[in-house]
Amino acid sequence: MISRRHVLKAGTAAAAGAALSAPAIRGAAAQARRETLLLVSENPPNSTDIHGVGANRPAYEASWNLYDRLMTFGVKKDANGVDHYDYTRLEPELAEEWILTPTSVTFKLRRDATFHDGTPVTAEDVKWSFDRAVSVGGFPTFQMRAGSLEKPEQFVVVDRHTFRVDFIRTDKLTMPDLAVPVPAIYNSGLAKKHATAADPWAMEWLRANPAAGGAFRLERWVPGQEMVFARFDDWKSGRRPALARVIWRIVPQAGNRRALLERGDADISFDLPPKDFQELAAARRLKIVGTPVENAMQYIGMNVTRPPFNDVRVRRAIAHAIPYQRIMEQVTFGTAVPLFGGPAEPTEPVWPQPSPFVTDLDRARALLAEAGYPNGFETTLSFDLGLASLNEPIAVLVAESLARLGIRVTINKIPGANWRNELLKKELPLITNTFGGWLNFPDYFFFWAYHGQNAVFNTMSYQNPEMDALIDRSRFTQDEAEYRAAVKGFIAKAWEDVPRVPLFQPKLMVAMRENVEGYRYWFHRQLDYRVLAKV
Amino acid sequence: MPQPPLLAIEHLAVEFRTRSGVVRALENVSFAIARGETVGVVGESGSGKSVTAYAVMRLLDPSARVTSGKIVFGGLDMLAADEATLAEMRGRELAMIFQNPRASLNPIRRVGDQIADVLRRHANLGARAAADRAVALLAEVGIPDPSRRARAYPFELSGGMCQRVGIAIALACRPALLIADEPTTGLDVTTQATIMDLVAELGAARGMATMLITHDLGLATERCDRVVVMHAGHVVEDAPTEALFARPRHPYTARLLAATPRPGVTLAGLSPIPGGLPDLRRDDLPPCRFAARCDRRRDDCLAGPLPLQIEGARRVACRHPL
Amino acid sequence: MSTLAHARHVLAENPVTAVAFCLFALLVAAAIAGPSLVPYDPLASSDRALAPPSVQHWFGTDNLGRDVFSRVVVAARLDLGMAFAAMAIVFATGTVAGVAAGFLGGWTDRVIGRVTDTIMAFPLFVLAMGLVAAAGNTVANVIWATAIINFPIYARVARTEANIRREAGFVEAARLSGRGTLQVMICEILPNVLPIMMVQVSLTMGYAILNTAGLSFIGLGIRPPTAEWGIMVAEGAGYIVSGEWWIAFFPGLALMLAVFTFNLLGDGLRDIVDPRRRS
Amino acid sequence: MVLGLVAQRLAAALPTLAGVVVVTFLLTRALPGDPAAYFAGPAATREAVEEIRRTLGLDQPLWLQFLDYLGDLARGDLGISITTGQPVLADLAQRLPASAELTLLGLAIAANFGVTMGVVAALRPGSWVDHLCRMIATAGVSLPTFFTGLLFVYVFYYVLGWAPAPLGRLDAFSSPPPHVTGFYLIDSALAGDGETFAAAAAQLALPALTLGIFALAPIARMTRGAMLAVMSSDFIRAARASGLARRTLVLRYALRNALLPVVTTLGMVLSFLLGANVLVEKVFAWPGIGSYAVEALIASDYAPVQGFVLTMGVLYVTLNLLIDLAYQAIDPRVRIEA
Repeated sequence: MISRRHVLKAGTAAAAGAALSAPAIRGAAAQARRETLLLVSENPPNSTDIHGVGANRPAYEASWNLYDRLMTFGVKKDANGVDHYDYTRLEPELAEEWILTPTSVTFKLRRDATFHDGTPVTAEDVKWSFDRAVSVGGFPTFQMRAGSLEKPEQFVVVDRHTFRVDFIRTDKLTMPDLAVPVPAIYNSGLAKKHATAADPWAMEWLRANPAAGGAFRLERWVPGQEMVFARFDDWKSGRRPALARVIWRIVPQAGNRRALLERGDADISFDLPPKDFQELAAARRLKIVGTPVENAMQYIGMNVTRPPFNDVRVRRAIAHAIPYQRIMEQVTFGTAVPLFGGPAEPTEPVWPQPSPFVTDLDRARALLAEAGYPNGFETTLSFDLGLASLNEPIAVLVAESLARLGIRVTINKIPGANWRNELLKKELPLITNTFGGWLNFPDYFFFWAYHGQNAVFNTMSYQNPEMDALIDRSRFTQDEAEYRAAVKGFIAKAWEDVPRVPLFQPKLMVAMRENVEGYRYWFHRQLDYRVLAKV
Repeated sequence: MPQPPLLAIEHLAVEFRTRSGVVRALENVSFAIARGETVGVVGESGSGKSVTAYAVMRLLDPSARVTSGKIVFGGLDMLAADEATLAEMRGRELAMIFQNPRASLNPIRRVGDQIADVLRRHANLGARAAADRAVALLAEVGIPDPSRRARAYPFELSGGMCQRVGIAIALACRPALLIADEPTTGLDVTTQATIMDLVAELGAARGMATMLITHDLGLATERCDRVVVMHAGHVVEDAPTEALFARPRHPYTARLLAATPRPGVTLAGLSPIPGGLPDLRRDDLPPCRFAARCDRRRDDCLAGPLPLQIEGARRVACRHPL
Repeated sequence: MSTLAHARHVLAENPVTAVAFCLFALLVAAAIAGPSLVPYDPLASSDRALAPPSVQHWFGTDNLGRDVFSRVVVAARLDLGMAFAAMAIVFATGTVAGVAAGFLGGWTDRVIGRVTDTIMAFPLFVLAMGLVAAAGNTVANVIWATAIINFPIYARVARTEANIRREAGFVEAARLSGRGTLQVMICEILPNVLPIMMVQVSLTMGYAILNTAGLSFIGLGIRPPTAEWGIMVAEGAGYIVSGEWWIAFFPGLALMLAVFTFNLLGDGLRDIVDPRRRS
Repeated sequence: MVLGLVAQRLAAALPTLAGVVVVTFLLTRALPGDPAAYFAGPAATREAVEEIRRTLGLDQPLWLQFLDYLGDLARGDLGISITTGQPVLADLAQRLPASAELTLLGLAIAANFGVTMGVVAALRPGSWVDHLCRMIATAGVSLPTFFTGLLFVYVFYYVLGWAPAPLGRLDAFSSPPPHVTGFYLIDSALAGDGETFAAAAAQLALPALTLGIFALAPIARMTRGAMLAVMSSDFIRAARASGLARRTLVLRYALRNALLPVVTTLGMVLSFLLGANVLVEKVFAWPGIGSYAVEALIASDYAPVQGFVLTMGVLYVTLNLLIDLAYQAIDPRVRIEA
């Protein structure tokens, strides 16, 4: 709990370091300044509780740094030497070790681990936290179910520091699913004190008051403006973080964020427009890191249930009418991996991979004529207003290119709240959107985006029994060869039916000052303060 | 006259540049006022009497130009004086009261304070002293319960009361000359008399000269030692009141007298003056601007500049005076 | 003195208003003839993106390689059109409501008074955003939003002007000569109030265009890829720090010129129309 | 007597506030976004959305929701903001001072420069000074606030480095002064903390200037018009005739009278500024109620939008009351006759 003493102590420390613009930075302030990281970003977190109703992606960042999980992923170096999480290796965090059997996994918890308020961490807390995750509904419950973690009965307290999870089916996603942000460990004693009859899981209270034991604790939160984290010195679940304090400031204007970085008033920022990253790479005293976002792509989706997109020839025509090269140059500015112009048939069971389509207006015109639309048709191209800086130029270029085929496109910007609503209704004929799965498996992506269960991410309402069969076989087969054949099979099906046209694989771009070390790329695309340092 | 006059206006000419042409408001205006003398300046509205007054105070509208002439007041050439000197003299050496008394006072400031403002400016009195002096002045101009009234605002006082405040402001620093521009026109007859008595009484007590500007020849003859008659920017006659009243020499003065209600004359007995003032924007204005309306006009009236005949204390600008 | 002569006189005497009239003529010409005279297709992207002003592209090109000069000129028609449409609506409704409130008084006055107060009490910008967010960002909705925001200003001015003239002599005379209240209102009051409302139009035209620009800045403006000053400034604003100043500068300049002209025009019109100034 | 006016003014304001409450409720309900879907999260199934719709009470008929809303309002409960998770009342209480401090400072700047320019222009009508003042004032209002704001940030922060980083009310490393009024300048002055005062003032400079410039034109134009009228009035000529010094004449006599219409314009300008600073807050990352309402509106989060508009309604009414009182302080005619 943030006691007044903490705040005052922190307050005075901050005040001491406040002589930012004053020429002579006093010793203590300089030292505090070096151990404090200033992060600026566009969208504020709306909760510190990953299970909270409507918790947004920035809220995942808060939860990731405030709470512990049983396990975490290892680390490897990616192509250009940047730390990258390694989803093939699971490493201890709160659990020191675990025994995996075909039917269950048993975790041995650290004996000396405590929550921020000093109470020791027990298996009872883990049980309460997992029960909560599968019971509150919405996104957390759905994410747990993705790894076949569905019922409280699966979670058993063996003794004070031993916790077992019983499997209901063999699912290779279960173990990795235990290391994602959702199964965080809550201080159940503290949480239950603030639960009520109407709110048994203390959702209300835990939104702004973390009952956590992670590497950082919450010093101050001014919603929509600032979140300040302070290092939890008694943290036992990993190496002691180098940073003493992290200040997260919300600066809506991208131009201002860039100016702050260039003038050295901010240490790190991401979600800057692609063009800025290209130019900042040349700026002195700044480091730009770009990591392709695993299992994610920007695509043009077509609603296969609505004419004219129910005709595959029209969809192929659209795929050939996209100005791929100009989008790469004028929209992504080299901050993305192209996903077009690939081989006709998929050679590797890897996702995402380039589609066989290239810009070929004549071919497109021929296909349209063949489908019975020689002089085009009228339609709308919609996208999420929240991601307008990327989607709008794409929409404008696509619309202009389709116009050459006589397809008259009205561009439709939809505010965030309404965008999700429209996706649910699945009525939009043509959209440009981005989607990425946390767990880096092709079948995980296709399960959500192409499977007949018609989840909200299957924006094209594409239902094809053959595709479903291939996806299900790949999910549950134990045989490596059968898995590889199934994956290549459903990718070929995706090219053949082309309900959605891949454009590019986005890169998570991060700009930081030269003296910031230890950045690690995570699948949840948020910042891990625990590994950062300022030299 | 043995010693020099208090105010001497010699051949004054004033023009106004307006959107629709140049108005020759005054031409060859000359007359003088001795110390303690009360002179009436009479004429129809638009005859240039107010323009003359404002010229003396150097308060003409910015679009006005004094094209020729001199105004000497107490030995100082007013036209050549710089603004600082003028500001010193206004309110101290010469002062003015106006036709619409309430409109001439600051609507959102207590009357006592407005009087005190002038005292502190000219008589460099402290705030306290100025306030007391203001109350005394209010008493002097006959305002009952002056200490309470000093805190009143103009809209709380009657027209007559406001004019008394105006007079208090004007006479605060005992000026040598008071210019009264139609001071009683806006008031009812009874208040008119009391105000004129007040001005005369205070003026005499201070040896103050007064220039009374009015369109009412009757009022002028009743209150003034001498009368100057103006018509269309010209001084047509200047004579002691009795002489003028007994035997007007200029045809316009005679017509004016005939048109002014006098004791023993009925409404029917009054004869209006035919025609109107000439349009002063014309370039071809005749030397005698009354000619068009004068029933005694002769052929030579318009020949050459208008002669000014001096007969003892009288002057008349007419080739064939009555 | 005829109004024309007086107008000429005011223009001669007041150079600023004369300049305003010339600029206004220029803007109207751009709005009418613009689209046909422009060197490039304002919607055509090209691979010469983010090129600085040069001989081929006088105002440079934007992030999609579109010619900024062509877009600024073509946008004149949309921006001025929207501003005029909004002002026309609110000029009519505001004046009629104001005159009715001022002249009839009583209940009409109270009801219209409360309506204007309610709109005034609303934060102008949030009202416009709400309207556009609720009804979608079509051009018509932006016009309606701008019109509704400016309604109180017109209604208030019309009401005071009508109120002053209610007891005026000529109104009394008209009423005594047996003319119906409605007839008096339309034939006597309205003609007198109209010139003053005209001045109001030009003064609020500026705000109409700025409103649209503001809406675009938060993403609720006109749909892309249409060329409109507000959107161009809003999008270009992101490129100032990175050095491509011309993308936002020239539409901003055009916007400023238009609002500038309308404000000066308003002052000029007031001199011509306002009887008191006619001395 | 003043109490009489306050009561009368508030009574007149009730219908307006009622109007505001109704219109806000309808407007927010007309918003296209479906908060239930928004807060069910991207991967929610249809049942999950319905479930959240039920918890938010959005499935009931409209008029029932309106009655609930009125009930809450009576209890002063403005509901919970889903975007920030805090009670709206707390959000507004925390953010209102930020907006008020910025807007009032902007208005002070506009009033000072506006009145000065108006007076200078009126004293020499038609001169180059008059035209210059008119040009500057009109130029100020001709640019959208967000553009001027971004331009200032670019020039004064990015290029020249005079202004501090546009990071909101205080730079990252100084903490807010102990809360008394919520106005950082006042609170830090009360706490005698010069350093925070300077930091807060530096942060306020650019946004307040941006707002101020935008409000300059109406004030300058109104002052010029009023001064011209007053300067040509009889009592000014009478005052000149009594030889009053030019300073007294212009400032104490003429300007005091000219301020009357200017005060009413100030009222309108302030309510206009409160709306316009939404954009300035967005540019300068200012944690005001404007940006709060905008984000809530885009997320179709009803409670904050309703709370915000109601606050503005109340602010508008109090504002008019203050203007009337100010009017009385200046003009005795109104005070004594009312």
